[in-house]
This record gives sequence, structure tokens and C-alpha cells, in this order.
Amino acid sequence: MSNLLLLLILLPVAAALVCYFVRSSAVRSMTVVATGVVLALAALGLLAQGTFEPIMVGSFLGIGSDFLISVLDFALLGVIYYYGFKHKSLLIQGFTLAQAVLLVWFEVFSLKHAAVPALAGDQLTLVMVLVISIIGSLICVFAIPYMKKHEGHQHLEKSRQPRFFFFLMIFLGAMNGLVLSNNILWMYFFFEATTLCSFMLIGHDATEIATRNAVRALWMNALGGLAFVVGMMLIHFETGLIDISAILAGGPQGVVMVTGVGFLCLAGFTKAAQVPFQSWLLGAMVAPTPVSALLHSSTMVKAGVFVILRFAPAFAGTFLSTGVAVCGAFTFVACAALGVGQSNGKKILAYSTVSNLGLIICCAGINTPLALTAALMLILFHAVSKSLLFLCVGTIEQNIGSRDIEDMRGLYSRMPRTALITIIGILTMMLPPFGVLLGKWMAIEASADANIFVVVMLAMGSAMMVVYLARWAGSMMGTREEGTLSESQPLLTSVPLLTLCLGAVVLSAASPWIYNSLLAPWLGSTPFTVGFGSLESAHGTFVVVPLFLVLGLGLLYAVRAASGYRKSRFTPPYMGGANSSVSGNYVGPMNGEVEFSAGNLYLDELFAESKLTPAFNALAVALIILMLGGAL
Amino acid sequence: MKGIIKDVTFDTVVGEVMHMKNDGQRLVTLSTYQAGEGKMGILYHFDKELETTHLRLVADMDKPIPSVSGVYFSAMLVENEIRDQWDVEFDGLVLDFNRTLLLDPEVTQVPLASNVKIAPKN
Amino acid sequence: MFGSFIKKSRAKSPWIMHFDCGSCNGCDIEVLACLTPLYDVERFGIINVGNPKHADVLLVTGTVNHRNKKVLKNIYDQMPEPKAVIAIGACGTSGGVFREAYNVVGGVDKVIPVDVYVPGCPAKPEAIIDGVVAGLAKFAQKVEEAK
Amino acid sequence: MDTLILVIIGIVAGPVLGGLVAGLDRRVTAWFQSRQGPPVTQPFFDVAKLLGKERTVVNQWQILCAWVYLIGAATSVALLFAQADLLLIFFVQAVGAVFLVMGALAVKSPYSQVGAQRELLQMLAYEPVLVLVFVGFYLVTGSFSLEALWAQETPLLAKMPLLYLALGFALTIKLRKSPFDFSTSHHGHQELVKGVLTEYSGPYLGLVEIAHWYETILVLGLCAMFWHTNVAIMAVLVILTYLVEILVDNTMARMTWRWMLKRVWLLGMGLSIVNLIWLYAR
Amino acid sequence: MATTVIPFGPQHPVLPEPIHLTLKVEDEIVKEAVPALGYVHRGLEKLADIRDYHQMITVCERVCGICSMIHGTVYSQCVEELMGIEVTDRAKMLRVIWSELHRMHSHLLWLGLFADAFGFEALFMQFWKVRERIMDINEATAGSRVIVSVNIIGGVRADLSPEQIRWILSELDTAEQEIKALQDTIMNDYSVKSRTKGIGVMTYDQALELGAAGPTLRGSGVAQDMRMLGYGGYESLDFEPVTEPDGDCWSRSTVRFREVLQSIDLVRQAASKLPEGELAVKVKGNPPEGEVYQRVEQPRGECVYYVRGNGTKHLDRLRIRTPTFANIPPLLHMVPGCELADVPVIVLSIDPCISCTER
Repeated sequence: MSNLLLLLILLPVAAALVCYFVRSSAVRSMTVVATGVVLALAALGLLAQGTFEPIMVGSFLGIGSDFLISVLDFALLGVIYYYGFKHKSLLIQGFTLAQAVLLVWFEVFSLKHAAVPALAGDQLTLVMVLVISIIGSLICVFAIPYMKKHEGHQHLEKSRQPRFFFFLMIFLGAMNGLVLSNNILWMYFFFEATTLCSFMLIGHDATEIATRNAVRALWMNALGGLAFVVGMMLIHFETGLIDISAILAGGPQGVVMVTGVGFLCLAGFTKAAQVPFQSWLLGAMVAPTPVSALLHSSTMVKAGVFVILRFAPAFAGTFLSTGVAVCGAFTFVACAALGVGQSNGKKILAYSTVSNLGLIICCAGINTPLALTAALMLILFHAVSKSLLFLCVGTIEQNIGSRDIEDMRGLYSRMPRTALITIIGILTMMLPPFGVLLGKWMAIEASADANIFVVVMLAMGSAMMVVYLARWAGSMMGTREEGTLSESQPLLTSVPLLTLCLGAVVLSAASPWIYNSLLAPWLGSTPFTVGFGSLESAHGTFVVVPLFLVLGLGLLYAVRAASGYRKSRFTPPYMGGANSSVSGNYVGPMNGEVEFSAGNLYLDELFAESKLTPAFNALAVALIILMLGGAL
Repeated sequence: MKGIIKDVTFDTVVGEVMHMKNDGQRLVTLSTYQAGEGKMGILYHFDKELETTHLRLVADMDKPIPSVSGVYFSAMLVENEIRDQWDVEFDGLVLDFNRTLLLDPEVTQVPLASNVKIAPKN
Repeated sequence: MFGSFIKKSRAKSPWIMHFDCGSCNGCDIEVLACLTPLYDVERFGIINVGNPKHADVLLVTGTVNHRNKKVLKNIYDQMPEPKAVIAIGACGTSGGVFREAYNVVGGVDKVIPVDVYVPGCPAKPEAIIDGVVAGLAKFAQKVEEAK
Repeated sequence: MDTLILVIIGIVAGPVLGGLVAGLDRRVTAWFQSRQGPPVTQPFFDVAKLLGKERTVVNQWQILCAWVYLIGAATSVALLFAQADLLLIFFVQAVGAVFLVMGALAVKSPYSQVGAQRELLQMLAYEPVLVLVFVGFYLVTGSFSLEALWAQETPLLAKMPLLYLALGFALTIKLRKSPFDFSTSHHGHQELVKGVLTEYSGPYLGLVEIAHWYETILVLGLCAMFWHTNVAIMAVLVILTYLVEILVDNTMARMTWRWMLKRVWLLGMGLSIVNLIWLYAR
Repeated sequence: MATTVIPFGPQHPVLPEPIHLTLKVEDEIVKEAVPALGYVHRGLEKLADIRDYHQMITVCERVCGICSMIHGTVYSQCVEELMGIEVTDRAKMLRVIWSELHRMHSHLLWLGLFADAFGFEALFMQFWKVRERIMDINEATAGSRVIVSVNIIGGVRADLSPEQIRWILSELDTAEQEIKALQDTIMNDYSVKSRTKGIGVMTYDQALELGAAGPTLRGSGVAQDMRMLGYGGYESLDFEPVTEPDGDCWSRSTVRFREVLQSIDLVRQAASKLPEGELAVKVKGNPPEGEVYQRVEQPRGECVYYVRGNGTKHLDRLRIRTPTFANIPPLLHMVPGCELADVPVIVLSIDPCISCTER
């Protein structure tokens, strides 16, 4: 058991060292692929063994592991301070120093050093480990051909890939560590480790804008780190505990402790890029796409959500819980609104991610078994679909040289395979019977019990999300001209894409069983019963498998009908009768050829990013203050 | 013909038209007619409070005619039409359709020049 | 059975599309007048759709000139079979009073095949409705022949 | 077993009823316009004719999307008759609606592109309202499943009058009636030719039309649920609602989407929220 | 921000006639509009070379079917002035009656199309229903619904009996009531107002500078109506030009609305002042050398004819400038900046008659 756990945490670290020090690209590729496979197998092995009680971790080379973590903590803070100093960011320096001071005081004067089991695993952990190890590994594999091409575009003298894969691998290890920790200090260490890795990866391309965005990410996450430390101390002050499972078992215990949890939630907000912290995640889009995929779908941001979800029992029924729900719902609707005004594909995905994370956090805040199930469902399916979409955008960008959705019009005619996978990916994000929608359905049904603001915000947000996703998918469809070559992808690109695409569909179809075997045991009470392949609750029923059958067969029939298109006559589109010889163009003024051009409605006067962002940020700050203040 | 008629030349036409504009006149339209071999007459009709003023320009058809569309935007359309019908050029036309306002490449003859008579189609 | 219902439906639901080719508007407004309360062609299921891709019957008024002949051809090509063309008014049938003008090509049948000619300058709404009915008979016949 | 029979009834009766409603609609509209109008069975002739026309498409996605639109709409009606979860019915209905839009976006036609964008904005306007109506339903019956309705003794309209008005907005948008008929209009005279439907032709337009009948039945079915205790009053309510729709259609100009977003969000959402607050407070 | 290019026309359901505007829109706001014409151009000015001056009336009436009566009148007036013919007062007054009937049917037709442009189909039907009364009058008095063809050089060819005039007046009374009832609908309806008020604004100065004509000009507050020139019988009738100050689509539609009522009044006046006399004077010889410039008020506005005679039975030059031709530059000025949905409303608000424009 514990070997498996150490494997999950330490193997990536070892692989990272290999990637960094052995500068052969073949070895590096081998290492990454092998690590991915082993991690995936280990995660599945862990799943097979099921949940486990908190366990102790011994010592390395005679040094106590807790002590080791403490030392590494300070080392990390030192490194972060160094970068704050190097980039002349007073914010980073300030936040880091404050953390260090508080941490010293906490560890030296306040903390009662007792042996605390360092690692534990319940269903939440298992789901997270699966997501991180499998999806994260797929992204890392995808990164191999991607980075080769990426550096080909950059014309570097010396490859920076060793550094890139070093941090990528460390990241996986840190994430696994984070979700497995039972000692809150361990969790803090891994939390900080992801902060540093993300800083390194966002700034990887070392352009001016990359550095600037990386610094912004770092100070925001350093603020999160500070909130974490404060939260940790407050909880310890009231309960005297740093054992997470014990804290959770105790439930909310008084004002100070709940406020502490509130600060942990704030830390989670920064990590999950909730409004007003969304700008670091948007800035992170300058990084190579595998980084975006990793940060946005399976690791970094999920760490924030995880922290909140992990501590959800500790604030159940308090005002803080409502506050978290309202903040999450607000992020959901705000980022959906911001997404409507975007034409940059990666930004759309970024906003959609933040928005979905908001939904998950909102569910954690609603804090009923139904809502928590919804949160876990969303984590799982969102990770699959969103990482798929990021990888698709990356592939598209490397081929057409743009990530603007306007440039992806009719992409099917140029890159049929990728376009098809992307379209499917988008559909899995927004339509039934796929998993993300299942999660959203649960969330809305759960929110009906919460307060009206949450309900209204969820209703608005989900409608807006459909708008920007549907038009993207639709505009990518296009005519495949006769004689165009079929698209070729390198194996290491197509395997992750196909795996994720298939995964998104198959896992959705299997969602009743996933629920039954994985999620249901997590909570004391089970909100759903499974019958006829459908999920039934007191609130309503989602007929997963019948819907899959009906819509699936319908879709198959439709595909068959569409593939019989040769029976139909192809006509050019209607152009007021003035069609020119090129489809979509027409003969306009002065007998001149006018080219087809269409743009989406971005509703600039309603959804302009520049106008909405300050307003949303201000509102969100007010909400967060209300949330923390209300806990007191 | 009712109204005041003033003769203008190539050099004075734009200035006169500008003068009319400053006077608050409304440009009604331009009329054209054949004024002998290789020459055409252009009448600039103006209106102010129902009083009519005409400027008459007799122009050589092989030279570019100064355009007044810079003064009155509304002259743009009619000058393009004259360009189509007489195959003359205008100097400084704000939106030049280049003989495609009304005519297509299939029409090879110049519609209104006197030496080209229309043959009834079969 | 469904096949015969479809056949019956064709005659019951002719969607028209009106294209003004270079008409003096006289025939156009009479075509529009057909839709209005006095004549109300919707009684017979006739709708003016304004989109060739949805239309069954193309009503053309006016003479064809060099620019709009391409448009006319284009619109005709975009209509799905079975379809009928009705040339309305003196100009549509022959070029009418404008036939000798320099930019006039002639009647509609110079560009696309015409099924029914409706005379008049302008054609009266009654005549136009009659023309559409005659056109429907024509196109039922065409569908039969195509088999 | 009963559910299965109901589903089959729904799938078969849906288009028949929907077609008749469309026929009656045209008849009443003609009456409003001092005309006689076509026979009530006219929509069936129209669709039959369309199905018998030549298949012409701009690209094959349209075929796919037209079919999925129909399947989505039919499935949602089937779920309605199966008395399933309201939110689920709504989401399944959205599958069809989204595919209709995507098919329109797949072609290089400016009219269809702009029409599709407008259709999305219409969805943006009515979706939140519908969700709130369903939440109101939950607050009254304690479940999102339609089945739970029959346990109620008083009709829903008594508790959700404002939500019914808000539903009216959604209904008008969904039925493509004035003032919300800008993405595509039943009448041909529009700046976007036929908007989102411009490039669907022949049999595929026929499919879209049948799907639209299903949608009509779906929204009218939702309205009917507001008076479940008495079939006669239910019928009167539905007929009255539809008549009001036709009246509005005939006495309003077509508005713009800017107008729609503001009105529906402020008024529709406002009505819903007031009603919901009242339900929460109860 | 991505641009959508929309071909508005040549074949477009909102447009009664083929004209083309290439619209570049962003977020459905029109940024640029470039016109293309020539889809209806026939070249009938040149037909003067092969049709004699009597036959040309038939051609001129077919410049545009909707204002055919007034095209015939102005052409006749031009030739009459060129040849020095004085028309009888009865003929003049009869021309006025048919002209005003034409104006009414044109405006009613336009009001219907305008309502249709903003999607108010019921209103379209109602206006066209009223219009059928005028069409009946045309058919009963001249034998044809649309192109009445009553003008000949020297007078008119048809007469109105006292019974006919009584019948016409009673029909007009009914029509007036129906129109006034509709006025309440269109002028006070919320949705109509919000689709037309403040849309396509053109100020007084802009209207003059861009050379607008007719109701488009009067909708911007310029009191200019060619009937004030007092040609062909209008000098003995009493009327004030209709103006509206705002210069938007609502103003222009109101102008036309009030002009329908004004025309009813003018027909009544003309009928009451109808003198006895010959219908037409005999015309001999050919038009002499010389040039004539005539302006009349058509339903769409000021129509200009320029005619040159050369002593033969063929005219040397016939030049027609129709009101829509003058209103296209204002249109190009009004469209940019509006919403895409307002384009049909603005285009129709100038009452485009492309057949006139391109001849």
C-alpha cells in the first residue's frame, strides 16, 4: 500500500530528475511515456485496493519525514522569495516573508509536535489520483511531440525541454502528494510546490509577456499560500489538530476554526482562479498548450477545488458554507459572461474552466450529499473533456497558426480528424447525456434547496456557456473538399486525443456505475439510487443509459443519413442570387468578387471583457469579504 | 427652359458649384446631351426654395471632366451614370464604379454617344 | 400510399418565389397583391417564401438584362426539383415595350426554361393566380414524365 | 409498461397535434389579417411536399444536424409523456436546438450564420427563464419529476402565476412568434431571408418543420401542466395561451435581439425571481 | 472583432426590387454599406431614338408602374411646353385626380411594405386591403389597375362622369375612415415606435446637402413639395406641404401617412372644381428645337425631366431623374451605424423604386 503511494508521489520526481539531467530526447520521451504508464497503472492499482485509513510515513535516511517536509517548506519559500526579488515584485516578497514568519512561529512555538498520519485516501482522493495520474500522464505524453514542434517554431539554440519536463513531472508528483496528504502541513507543502511549478511553466517561453503573467500567477498564489498558513494556524488554535481526517470528523467547532477554514477556502479560491483571481489563469494561456491543459483541467486548479471540497464537512451548515456557494455561483456566472465576449479559443476554454470550477465550489458550498456528488462528478468529467479540448486547441494552433475561433471556421475541411474530436469534445462539455451536463444537472437540482441567488446565477451561467460553446462547435463544421488528403497526426498526439475523446464518451455512459462504485460510498448518505442505468434521486431522475441508447442510435442514424450525402445535390449557399464561382463568395459592387466572411456576435456592449472585469472583481471581493466576515 | 442659366468651363465648374453650395443650394441632378461631334453638354441643376439655377458645361469627351462629387456627395451617383452612358472620365470621383454602375462587360457599345445607334435586337 | 400523398401535396402546397428581373413594378405589385386579403392565395397553400431553396414555383416579372440574367440563372439553379417557372407580363414573356433597349436581353425564356406565360401589362392578379395553377399542372406532368 | 405506451403515444401524436396546431395558427392568423387562410391540414401538405423534393444541401453536416434536431425534439416529447425529470427534458430539447444552430453555422452563408447567432441569443434569453420555472415547480411539488405533480391538489397556476407569465416569454421565443421572430420567421419577409433555416431545403426543411411541431407540443405540454387537476380547464388554459400568442404575434412588430435580451432578462427573470422568492418564503 | 459581410440583395425578400448593398457588420452594427445597381437598368432614355414622341408616353409610363400616371403627366407637360400647347383646364384637373389617386395607392402600398419590413405582417395586409379600393377606382375609370395610361400629348384620353365622381368620393370617404383607424394603430403602437423612432436619422441640413427628395426631404422638416410650383392645375388647389421635424424613419412614415389624407382632400377639391371643357387639344407637327426642364412631385418625391427636341418626330434627348435616384446618397449616409435589423426599415423608408432609378 504505502509503496504504491510513494510510487505515485516519488516516481514523477525521479522521472523529473532523469528528464533534467539526461539531455537525450529519446531517453526523455521514453521516461515520460514509461512514467505515464506506471502512474496510470499505480492509480488503477490504488483504486483496486480501495480506500485506506490514514497511515504514517516513516523516515528517510534517518530523518523524520515531517521534519523533511518542514525543511523543504522553507526551501520552497526561499526559492519563491528569490524569484520575487529577481522580478522586483514586492507583493511576492511580502507574501512570502509573511508566510515564512508565520510558519516559523507556528512550527516553533505553537505546534505540538506529535506523530500525525501523513497520508490518507478516501473516494475523493482516489478520484483525484485517477484524474491526475491518467489524464495528467496523457497530457505529458502529448507534450512530447508538441514541444518538439513548439521549439521548432522558436528556433532555440539550446533545447529547454529538459527544464520543461522536469517541472511537468514534479507537478504530477506534487499533485498526487497534495490529494493524498492527511497532515495539513504536508498539504501546505505540496500546495506551495504546485505554485512554484506553475510559475516556472507559465514563464517557460521566457518572453516578456510570459514572465509578466508568471509573476502575476506567483503573487496571487503566494497570497493563497499566506491564506493557507493563516487558515491552518486558526484551525490549530481552536482544535489543536493538524490531522485532516480528525478535523473533518469533528465538523465545524466554533468561530475561529470556521474562519480558519474560510481562509483555507480563500487559498482554494486563488488556486482555482476564482474571480477576482481569474487573471492569473488567463495569463497562463501564454504558456505552451500542454501546460494550459495540465493547469486547467487536472492539476493546478483542481488543487484549489480539492482543498475546498476536502474541508467541506468542516463548514457544513455554517454561514461560510452559503458564502462559498454564492462566491462559486458568482464565479460561474461571471466567467460564463466573460466567455461570451471572447474569440480567443484558449481564453474561452480558460473562462469556461474557471466557470466550471466555480460551479464545483458552489456545489461544495451547498454541501448536501447531492451537491457534493455533483461536485465530484464535475471534477471527473470536466477534467476529461477540458483536457481534451486544450490538447485539441494546441494541435489546431500548431497547424493553422492561430487560436482564434474565427480562424477555425470550416476547420473540418482542413483538419477533419482534429476538428471532429474537438467538436465531440465541445459536445461532451455542454449536452446531455454526457457527464459534464450530468454534473450540471445535479448541481442545478441541488441548488434548488440552497438560496435563490445561487439558483438564478446557475440558470444564467449555464445558458451563457451553451452560447459560446455551441457557436464554436458549429463554426468548425465545414465542407470537406474532394481530394483533400486525410490528416496525419503523430502517434503520441493521436493516442492522447483519442483516449480522452473515447474516455469522455464511455465514462459518461458508465456514469451510473461510476457513481455506484466510486462516489456513493464517499458520503454517508447516498443521494441517488441506480436503476435501469439511470440515476434516481428524490429530486429527479437522469436516465443515463436509455438516453445514451436513444440519442446514440439516433445519432448513428443521422450519421448514416449524412454519409449518404452523395445522393444529394450540392448547391452553393444562397447569396442573394449573386453567387460567384467560389462557394460562399458573391459578385458585389463593381462586378467585384466579395469574399465570404462571418463573425460571431460577441455582444460587445453587454459582455465586453474590459468593462465587466473590474465590476466583477469588485463584486467578488465584496462577496469574499462577506463570506469571511460572516464566518466570524 | 425656366430658371437662370450660367455657363461654366472646365476650370470654373468646381468653384461655381462650391459657390452654389455655400449659397445653400440643393444639387438636383446633372443632365447631359450631345453638343456636337466629340462634345457633350452637362447641365448642373440647382434648387433653392423652388427657384432653379442651371450651370451649363460644354465638355470635350476625351478629357477627364472635373468631378463635383467632392463638393456634393450626391453627385457621385449621377456622375457614375454619365461615365457609363458616355464613356467619359471624371477627375476626383469619390466612389468610382469604373463603368460598372449600370453596365456589364457584355455591353460593348457606348449607349448615348451619337455615333453609336442602337440596332434592334433579334 | 405516402407517395401518392406527396404527389397530392405538391399541387396543394406550391411555395412561390418572386424575382423581379427588370420590371417596371407594375407586375410586382400585382404579384404582391395576390397575397393580400382580396385575393389571398394562401387559401390554396401558396406562400411567398423569398428563398429559392424553399421555393417550388419561380415567378419572374420584367425583362432580362445583362446583369440580372446571371442572378436569374443562379436562382433557378438553386431551386430544388421539381420546379416550375412562370413568366409574368409582357416584359417577362418577350421583353415588352423595352425589347429594343440597349441593355435588354429579352424575355425570361432567353435564360431559363419557362413553363407558363402570363400576359398583360401589367398582368392582373387573377391572371397570375391562374398562371400558378397552370404551372402546377405542368409540373405534375413533368414529375410523371421524369418517372 | 404504461410509461412505454405513453411514450409511443407522445411520439406518434406529437407531430399530428403539432401540425394541427400549426394549421390552426395559420387559420387564426389569416382571420386576424382579414383573410380566409389555408385549410387546417395545410402544414401536412407542406411537409409532405418538402419530403418529396429533391435533396439539395450545402454540406453533409446539414443532413446530420436536421436529423439530430428532429431526434432531440422527439426524445424530449417522449420524456415529457414519460413524465420524466423536467430539467432533463429541457436539456434534451437543448440538444436538438443546439444542433439546429450548428447546422446553420456549418455553411458559408451569411444569412444562416447571423440567424444562428441570433438563435443562440434566443436560447440565452429563454433558457434561464425555463430553468427558473422548473425550480419553481420543484419548490411546489418537492421534485423535478413531472410524476410528482399528480400528488398536488391545487393547480400550479395558483402558486406560480408570475412564473407562468415568464414562461410566456419562453413560449413566444420558442414558437418563433413576433416580437421574437428574428432568428427565423414564419413569414418570408425578413432581413435574413429565412435566418437559421435559409440553407435547409427540401426534405431537410421538412424534418426541421416536424421537429418544430414536436417543440410546439413540448412547450404547450409544459403550459398544460399548470392546471393538471382538470382536463377541461387545462385545455382552456392551453388554448387561451396559444390565442394570446397569436394575438401578440399579430399586434407586434419584429424587435431586435438587443431589445429582447434586455426585456426578457429584466422582465422575465424579474417575474420569475419575485415568484420564486414568494415560494421560498412560504 | 470579426466582420460579417452580408449581401443585401439583389434578390432579397425584403426588397421589392433588385438592388444590392454590401453590408459589413460587426455585432450586427453596420460599419460600411456599398451599393451596386444596374439590375433593372434597361436603357429606355435611349428608346427615344426609335420611338416617336407620342409612343414615348407608353415608355415613360413604364419607367415605373407605381408612379406611371405622373411619369406620363410630366412627359406630356414637357412635350407640351416644348411645342407650346396649352392644355384645357378640365384635362389638367383630371390629371390631378388620377395623379392623387396614384399617390394614395403608392403610399398605401409603401406603408404596407414598410410594416412588413419590420415584421408586422398584419399591418401589411390591412394597408393593402384599403389600397384595393383605389385599385378598383383605377380599373373602373381607366380600365387598368396599375398603369392607367390616361395621358396623351395635349390632354387626357379618358373622362370621368358625374356618377363616377360621386362613386369615387364615396369610396374615398370609406377609405379615409379605414386609414384613420389604421393611423391609430401604426402611430401609437409601442413596437412600431420603437422600431422606427430614432432610426436612420437625417437632419435638415444633411437632407438638403445630400439632395434628398420628396417625403424623405419633408421627413427632415424641409417644406418643399414640387406641387407648390403650381404646375398642371395645382395652382388652383389649396394645400400645405406635409413636414415632420425628426428626420427618422418614423417621421418619414408619418409624412406619407398624412399625405394619403392630403391626397384624399386634393381629390375632393379637384372634383369640386372640375371645369367643363375638351379633354384634349389636337397636336400637329413635331417638337421643335429647344430644351425643357420640368419638375413634378411624384409619390416618392421630386421627379425631373429634361427634354431636347430637334425638329424631328424623335426627341434628341430625354433625361429622367427620378426621386429614388436622389434618395440613394441619403440612404448611404443613413445606413452605417444602424443595426442590421434596421437596414430594411431604413432602406424602405426612402421608398426605393429601383425601376425608376435605373430606368
